[in-house]
Amino acid sequence: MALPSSPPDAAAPDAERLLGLYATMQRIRVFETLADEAHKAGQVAGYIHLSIGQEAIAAAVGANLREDDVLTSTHRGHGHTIAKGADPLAMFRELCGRAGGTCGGKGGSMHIADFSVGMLGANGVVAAGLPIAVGAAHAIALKGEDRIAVCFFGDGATNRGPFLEALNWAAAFRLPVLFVCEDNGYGATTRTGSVSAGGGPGVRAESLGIPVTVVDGNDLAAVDAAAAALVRAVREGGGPQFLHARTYRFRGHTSSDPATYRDAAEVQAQLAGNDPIRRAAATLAGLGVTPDALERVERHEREALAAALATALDSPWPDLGTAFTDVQDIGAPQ
Amino acid sequence: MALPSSPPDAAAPDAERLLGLYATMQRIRVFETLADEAHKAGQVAGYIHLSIGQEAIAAAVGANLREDDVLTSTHRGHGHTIAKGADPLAMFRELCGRAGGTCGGKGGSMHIADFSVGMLGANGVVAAGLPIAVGAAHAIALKGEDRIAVCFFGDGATNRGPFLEALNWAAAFRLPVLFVCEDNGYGATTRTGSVSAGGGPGVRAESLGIPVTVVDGNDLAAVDAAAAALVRAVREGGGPQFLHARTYRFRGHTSSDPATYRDAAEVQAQLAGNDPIRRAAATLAGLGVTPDALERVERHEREALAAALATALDSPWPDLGTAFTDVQDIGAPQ
Amino acid sequence: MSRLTYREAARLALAHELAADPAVWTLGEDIGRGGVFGQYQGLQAEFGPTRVVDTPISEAAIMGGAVGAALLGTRPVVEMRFSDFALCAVDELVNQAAKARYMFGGQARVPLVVRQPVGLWSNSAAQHSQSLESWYVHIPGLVVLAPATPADNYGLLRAAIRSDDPVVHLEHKDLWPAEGEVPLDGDWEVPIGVARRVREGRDVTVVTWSGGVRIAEEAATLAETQGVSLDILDLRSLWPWDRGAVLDSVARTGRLLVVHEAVEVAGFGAEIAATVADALFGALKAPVRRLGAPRIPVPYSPALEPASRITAPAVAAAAAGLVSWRS
Amino acid sequence: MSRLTYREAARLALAHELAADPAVWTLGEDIGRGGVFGQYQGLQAEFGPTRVVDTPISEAAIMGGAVGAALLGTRPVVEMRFSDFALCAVDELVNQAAKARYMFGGQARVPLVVRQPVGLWSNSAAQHSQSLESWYVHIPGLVVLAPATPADNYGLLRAAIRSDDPVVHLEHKDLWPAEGEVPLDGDWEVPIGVARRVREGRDVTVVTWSGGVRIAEEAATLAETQGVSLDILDLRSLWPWDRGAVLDSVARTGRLLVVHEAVEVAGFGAEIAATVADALFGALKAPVRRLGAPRIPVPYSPALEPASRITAPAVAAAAAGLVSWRS
Ligand SMILES: Cc1ncc(C[n+]2csc(CCOP(=O)(O)OP(=O)(O)O)c2C)c(N)n1
Ligand SMILES: Cc1ncc(C[n+]2csc(CCOP(=O)(O)OP(=O)(O)O)c2C)c(N)n1
Ligand SMILES: [Mg+2]
Ligand SMILES: [Mg+2]
Repeated sequence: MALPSSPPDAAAPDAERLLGLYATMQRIRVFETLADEAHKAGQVAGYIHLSIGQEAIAAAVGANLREDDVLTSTHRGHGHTIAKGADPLAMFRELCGRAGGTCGGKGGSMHIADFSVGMLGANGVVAAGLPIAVGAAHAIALKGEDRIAVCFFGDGATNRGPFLEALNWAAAFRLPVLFVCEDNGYGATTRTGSVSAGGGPGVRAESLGIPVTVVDGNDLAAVDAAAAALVRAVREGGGPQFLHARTYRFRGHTSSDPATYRDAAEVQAQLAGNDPIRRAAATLAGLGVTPDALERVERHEREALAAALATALDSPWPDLGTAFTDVQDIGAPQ
Repeated sequence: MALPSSPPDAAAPDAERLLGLYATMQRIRVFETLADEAHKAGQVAGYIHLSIGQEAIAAAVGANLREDDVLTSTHRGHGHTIAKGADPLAMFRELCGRAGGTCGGKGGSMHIADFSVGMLGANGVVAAGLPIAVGAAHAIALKGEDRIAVCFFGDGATNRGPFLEALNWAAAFRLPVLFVCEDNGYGATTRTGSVSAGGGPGVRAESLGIPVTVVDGNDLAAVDAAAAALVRAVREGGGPQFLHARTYRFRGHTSSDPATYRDAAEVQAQLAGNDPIRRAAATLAGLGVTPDALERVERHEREALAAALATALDSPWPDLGTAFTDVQDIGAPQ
Repeated sequence: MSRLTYREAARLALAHELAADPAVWTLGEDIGRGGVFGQYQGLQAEFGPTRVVDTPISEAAIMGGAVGAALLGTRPVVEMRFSDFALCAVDELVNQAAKARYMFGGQARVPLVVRQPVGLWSNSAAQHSQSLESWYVHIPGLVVLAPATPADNYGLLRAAIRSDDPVVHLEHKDLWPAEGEVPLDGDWEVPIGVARRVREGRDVTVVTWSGGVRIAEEAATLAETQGVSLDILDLRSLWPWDRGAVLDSVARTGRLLVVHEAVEVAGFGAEIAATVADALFGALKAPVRRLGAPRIPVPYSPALEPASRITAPAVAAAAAGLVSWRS
Repeated sequence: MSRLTYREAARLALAHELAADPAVWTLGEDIGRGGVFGQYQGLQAEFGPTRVVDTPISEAAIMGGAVGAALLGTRPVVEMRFSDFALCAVDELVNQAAKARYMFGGQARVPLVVRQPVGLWSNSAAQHSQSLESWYVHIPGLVVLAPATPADNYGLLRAAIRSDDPVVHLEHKDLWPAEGEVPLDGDWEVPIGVARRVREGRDVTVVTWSGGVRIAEEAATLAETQGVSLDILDLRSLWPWDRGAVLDSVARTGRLLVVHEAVEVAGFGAEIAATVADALFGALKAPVRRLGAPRIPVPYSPALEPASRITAPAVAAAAAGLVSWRS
């Protein structure tokens, strides 16, 4: 993860910086598009949850973190993992269940993790990452480090009890944790608003004593600026912060979900006008970046990732014996 | 539970009504004082949690409920049970583990319940009563009844996840449930404020879309007026309401806890100036009730409850065979 | 008789109980859209959103709320989506649902059913594959069911909904598309606590349930070729379990193999093995054996997941080992 | 050697690890005031409120937070107050703590200890009396300990804190005041997975742990008067458990009785019974028997609670029954 030389400014975005984030978004989009195809082709097993349409949040938050900062993620974790700096080849290997996968093929998409870059794991249980991130922040505080923990979660997760317990804990102990709510309006097939009361994630966070920033999560420069300010505030010891980022998921809940429960017009409008990549491209064009330059970025990611996937699919399967390792030291299975 | 003929009014309290509530408070205080002595004498086993100092809330909320309304309680549930109209003799039998106890001696103080008056149970698990009350309200709504559910819980319980899940649920489904937070400032030996962030129980409830009323929980007439208004609102179908009642527990967390963790001056000040019974007595005196009349009420409760405890202690033990009944119909133990 | 899938059988069982008893309702995440596996398809359209209730992602409130609703005489059927997520509602199930009737001295019952899809399916890895039946069997107050066929899922789910006890109903995710004949007439249900004889055999009794049944059937075919004949019992109901049927069979064969997909260590197979080895001590021709998963979390990779699977060849080999057993 | 209570031994074990390793810290409700049973007395004064942390009543965050803190290399010791309240944090323990190392392919470890006081104590009824060790033994990734003596509580708690695996440490509430000799020298710890021979005997092996040990000892005295000699093993460690020691003893006595306070059905006794009956098939003089609680929630009344208790006379009678066993 390259650190920005100067803090971003939403009002006057820096073209070079933004182009870097744009590349991260493309990397996520291309990675997931390929993963989706590979899943449909039976090369990736299990469930996969795509964050296509939500890439700006991961890219911008990730760009404001140091490598030694840590994050916890959700079932929809590819973007966070890429943005934190994980190697896409190791990620593809993980999705394909191959040796050399980030988790040796034991986790798959839903449990992808790369501790070498501080990515502490996707999670198959909604909201489970919240207390884990807070605990990580507690450890950071105990050790007196200046790292921070970031916790990504969805709007649906704000209806689970651990949301309250984790946020209260973080605020009560003034821990260095940034909560990032990726609010795509849905929890699986259910419109979150139809089963949620009150003023939404931000209001809940505020009631637990955590300052809230609301941002258009598909506006790359805006998320970047907000994340920069919040990461700085958290790192300076001001306690937890909460970023409520509105976004939209362009695909189904899982890669096998046609998402017919969503209004076609709603989806169309989002696809047409709210693609974070196209919006960022427009911003970059306004800053003088040529279509060619953008095209080069995209092509680079396409080529690199297609090669990575091919390598992953060429990689050996893990040895069956590894199924029995890393369970525990004492009382391990034979 | 006799229903009030006219709704109470805090500004102009009705002496007769208040005297009735005063009697309930005395019944609770005397019941618990005797229970405490019996516990210390080894006649009551297990743990007991006394609500001495908090009686006004139970008495006033209970007086605004119909017999077919239901409530869930906490580990500190004697007052709620009495105020809902349970028979103190059956309660003493329960505490003493005797036949004829409300739960046949299987529950004890921490699981006291009297379904015949809609008291759905104390609970040994903090915050566990919240979803249960909400589920009861959900059943009431499904059946189209005009009963309501009331849910008592402490300030400490607002840090557990089920608080969020239950309140969100109640508001999302607009259920007929009144939440009553008995805020005595402590969860066991810990000052709740020291481990809680944000603006407190009411602010949390509001963030979940539930209207909040704050009341001095040791002001009998004030709680009565607030409860009357909220019970009416809930019964009329307006969805959940939240009563945040500030109070103080005069005793330790359990009957065996000397509560030395509290500042002596704080306790003294509360005992001296904030006894809900003495405050109600003063109000009643102002309304022209004679010391004699108050004294008669107290004496009546003392005599009746002393007799009830004596009868309970004279009651037979349950048959050992009952330990094996009421587990389940299918696959019951031999 | 109709030929139905396990999924459709479960759907109809619930539909029939919803139609028969206004106190029955069902709640869970996304069930209005049919549920994760389509087992609720069309029910919301048929019975309305107040009886087929889409909930927030709030497992504790779903389960705890069902307890309160059951205490008030309704009969909630709770969907947990994956049995793994029921771990977010254990206090509500174990400390509340299972104990309320007893703690309150029989003043109330808790007639709820909690549906927990279990088992290995589609490489879903460690947090979406668990089978924890032995946990629930250990908890007083709970009935535990684990149907393996469409007929049993239909008949047991109906029985569960009609029961006044809290029931943990474990449906195997790999079985949703499995087909079979289901008697849909009238009030037919499967009695809780009665095992089903899947296959008659001479040499080794195999006791299993849920996803284990198909594997045992396959194993029987393999074993047959080696001259070993398996007597297969599908327990269907884990608490209560059909001790009589198991003992009868083992008394005849003299050999018992218990097969389950759950982790073998402290799995429910241990209870059956311990019970039978005790009751038939001296009458057995070989030790009672168990075959379950190794004590590892379920790995994701298609290359690794087999490590967590019990297989027909392994069952057949274990059975053959019992037949040729010499101390 | 010092004469200490089980409580004081545990307190000192934690104090010694807090002193020895700055990565160790402890968290739970009210532990700053000494904890519910005084087992944390004075630790906050000694090590400060950032290493002996009073938490909100948030079991899920306590456990889930400990997972995150452990992933970052600290060694949290988590207090659950009563094992029953750990049911509010099962996802965090079972889906997260136990599986993280495996799911993430060994990238990280989860060196946490979760202390869960178990067992019948002071008529605390159905929600404050459970012993659910068999649940945790069933979960891959977890180590499970259940000390019965001050020395073992000291030595196992130290070993648990030093272990890189998540450990469920079950302390029996009735044992807090029990006294015994404890070697406090240096780094002494009790090796995990090794049983303790409590008493040598000829006729019947009794395998037990936690609160069962005292009962077994009493039973041995009773049995002696009837000419039956008990060989008592205290497992101490339930996962891993000392199969070798158990098989050695049973090979000698030819008889095994497993005794535990938890519900017998699907209790951990079933695992031991099934294992031994299999491994020593043909070498046993009598069936392997188990003695545990009936499948009922724990009732409150002093007149009823005995129904849930295993007793020395019952153990002695069961042992005598094995000696006189004829098919
Ligand atoms: C505790 C739990 N309940 C339910 C699920 C099933 N589930 C997986 S993702 C999901 C929706 C989550 O919605 P949200 O938090 O908004 O995240 P999004 O999928 O929109 O990114 C659900 C219900 C789960 N994994 N864990
Ligand atoms: C889930 C759970 N955690 C912890 C406890 C132990 N405990 C019993 S009462 C109590 C304090 C509760 O505080 P509060 O909710 O304010 O109620 P109060 O005792 O003040 O009436 C605690 C921590 C419990 N019973 N259940
Ligand atoms: Mg969402
Ligand atoms: Mg309190």
